[in-house]
Amino acid sequence: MNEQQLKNIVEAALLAAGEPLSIDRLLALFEEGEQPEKSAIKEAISSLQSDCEGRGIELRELASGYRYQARSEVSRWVSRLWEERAPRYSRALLETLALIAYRQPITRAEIEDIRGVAVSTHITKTLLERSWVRILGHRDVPGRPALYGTTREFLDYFNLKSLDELPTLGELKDIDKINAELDLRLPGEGFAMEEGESADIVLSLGADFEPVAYD
Amino acid sequence: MNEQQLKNIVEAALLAAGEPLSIDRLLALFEEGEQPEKSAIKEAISSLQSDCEGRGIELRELASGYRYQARSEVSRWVSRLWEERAPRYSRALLETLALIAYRQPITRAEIEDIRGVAVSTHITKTLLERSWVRILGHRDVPGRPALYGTTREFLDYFNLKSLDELPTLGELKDIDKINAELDLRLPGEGFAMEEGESADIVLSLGADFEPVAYD
Amino acid sequence: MSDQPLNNENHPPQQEEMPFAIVQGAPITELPKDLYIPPQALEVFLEAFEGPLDLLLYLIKRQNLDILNIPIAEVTRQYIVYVELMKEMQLELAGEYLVMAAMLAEIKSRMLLPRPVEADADEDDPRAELVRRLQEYERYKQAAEDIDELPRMGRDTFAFVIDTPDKKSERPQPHVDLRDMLMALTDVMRRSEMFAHHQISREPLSIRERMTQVLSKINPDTFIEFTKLFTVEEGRRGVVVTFMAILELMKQSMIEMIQAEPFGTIHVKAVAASVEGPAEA
Repeated sequence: MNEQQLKNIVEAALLAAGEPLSIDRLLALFEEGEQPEKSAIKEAISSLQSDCEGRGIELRELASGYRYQARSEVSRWVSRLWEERAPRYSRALLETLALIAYRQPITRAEIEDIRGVAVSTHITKTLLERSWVRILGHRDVPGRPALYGTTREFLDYFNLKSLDELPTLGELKDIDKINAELDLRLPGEGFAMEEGESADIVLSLGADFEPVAYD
Repeated sequence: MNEQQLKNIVEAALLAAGEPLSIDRLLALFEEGEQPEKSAIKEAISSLQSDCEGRGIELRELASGYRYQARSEVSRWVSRLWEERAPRYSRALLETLALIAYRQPITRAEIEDIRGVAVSTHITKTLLERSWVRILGHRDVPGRPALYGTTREFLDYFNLKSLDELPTLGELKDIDKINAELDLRLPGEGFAMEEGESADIVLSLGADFEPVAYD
Repeated sequence: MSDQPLNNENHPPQQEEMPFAIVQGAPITELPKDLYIPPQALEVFLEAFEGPLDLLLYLIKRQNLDILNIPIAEVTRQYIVYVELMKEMQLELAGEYLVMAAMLAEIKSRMLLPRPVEADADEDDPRAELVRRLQEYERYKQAAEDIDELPRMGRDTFAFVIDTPDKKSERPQPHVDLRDMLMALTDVMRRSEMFAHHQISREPLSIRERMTQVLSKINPDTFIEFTKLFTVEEGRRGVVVTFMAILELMKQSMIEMIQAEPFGTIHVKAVAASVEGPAEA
């Protein structure tokens, strides 16, 4: 199989799949014996990516693989294909989602603590049904509350490759002053964030963050 | 709107639509005032069509409009995206295959004799179609029944150089004994493999602990 | 939301009373009839708050107050006005709003207590916990807005699905593990009683394999020379195995042998399928 042929197959498969495809899934399209090298597939992908320059489409790497999609520059026109407008999500849902994304694994009680209000079951149900959030396990405390975390689908939906790419979390102002007393009162809570720290450090500090294993 | 921009919008819309788009539907993507000429859309389409030359996709005109499709040249690979999982063979088939492998040349009547039940034509047909079994000849007795034996493909599939490499029935008997002992000691439990245990014994023992799902 | 109508006074705090509102010093206990936001709109407005922290943040931001130095008395008073309003509108008031009101009142009273001059002002600020919670909430409120801005499927970006017209739905062949086959064999042998009587070793298996090989060399239509069945290069053992295989095949009536004259060439052919025999697949 020559390079052009491989590139043609990869392009057609990515366009036909309807979901992001990982390199492994692309490899599985080939029978044993004709299987190309991983590096050849990667080369085909980057060649396809540069073919997209100046066009209304792009080939992006997301959490669960590569996906062709329309660029936001043309979305104004493309979205007219459908009568229905894209759904809007409530602030309550987005705030809950943000807390799960940045502080996973997190329990409902912890979300409620930070938001200052109860989280309706409707919201967690919606997030679970959309497969943006899943239950990672249960905390070993009375009641064994569920620990929530985000999924690959969440990242795919919001065009992200990993949690690192989430917008940086805002800073806590004048933290030294406040922390001095918080440390006394709330051991284990609150943390200092230096300016310029990247989002994943914040995640790790903020949530006893263990890398989330996706299935 | 320049030509390139129009072409970009048309390409992205055709890829995103999931169904054929007519020229009129493509026109409807544009607001009044910015609407291009029909001829401009047609030009964009034929330019996109020639871009597909030598690639794995094509932009075809169908009854209800234009649609991108994977070319039949790549469908062999693309189809693998939706490949079903392989079914499993029945216990009856595996027993028949094992008897043919160990007791070849063997007639159907002899297989039935050992198994104690009739062998369906479906089973022999499947084995013959898979090219694992073939008819070696016929026995010179009333009815002149076919004699079955295994093929080179059978050996290749199981990575055997010759039938000699199949574990002997004697070994199997030993295994049976060992199994019985293990059953007493470790009902339903796994066991640690000793270094240096012969591979086929381990295989057979392993099989008892890994329940095989038969149809 | 900056020019909302309830910010209708700028008077010094009056801590003892909790009137619905104060207009030019006069406490108001009923909703003004000429309130220029219709009650339904006000309801929507109040429902837009995501809880007490959100409401407090709104009050602070609206007046460009420093979150680290909240004029607690003022903010508390305004907060209570809103809570009263919500009650008035008979909104289902979440308990959290009342808890916050109590907390604000507590902070306010602690602020009023005289503090020792030499004490570090920061260390004992009763507002610290509130400030922490407000900031913490604000970060995630902002994060939620940022997430909302991310390019999203179906809104800012669209996935593609092209047609695959020549979809070949080839059903893959089942996989068989050698183990599975051995398992099947042990099972079937256990079932038949043959297991007890047969002790088959490698040797007979070689003969069986050779029987298969011999059969594959011959066919029912033409005779083949007996000697062609042997491969001398295999040596003595190979020749013996082939010979035993041929004898076994004869014994089992699988082949026919013909010798036209004594010491003449022996010819072998396979037994033909009978015409009326059962049709084997």
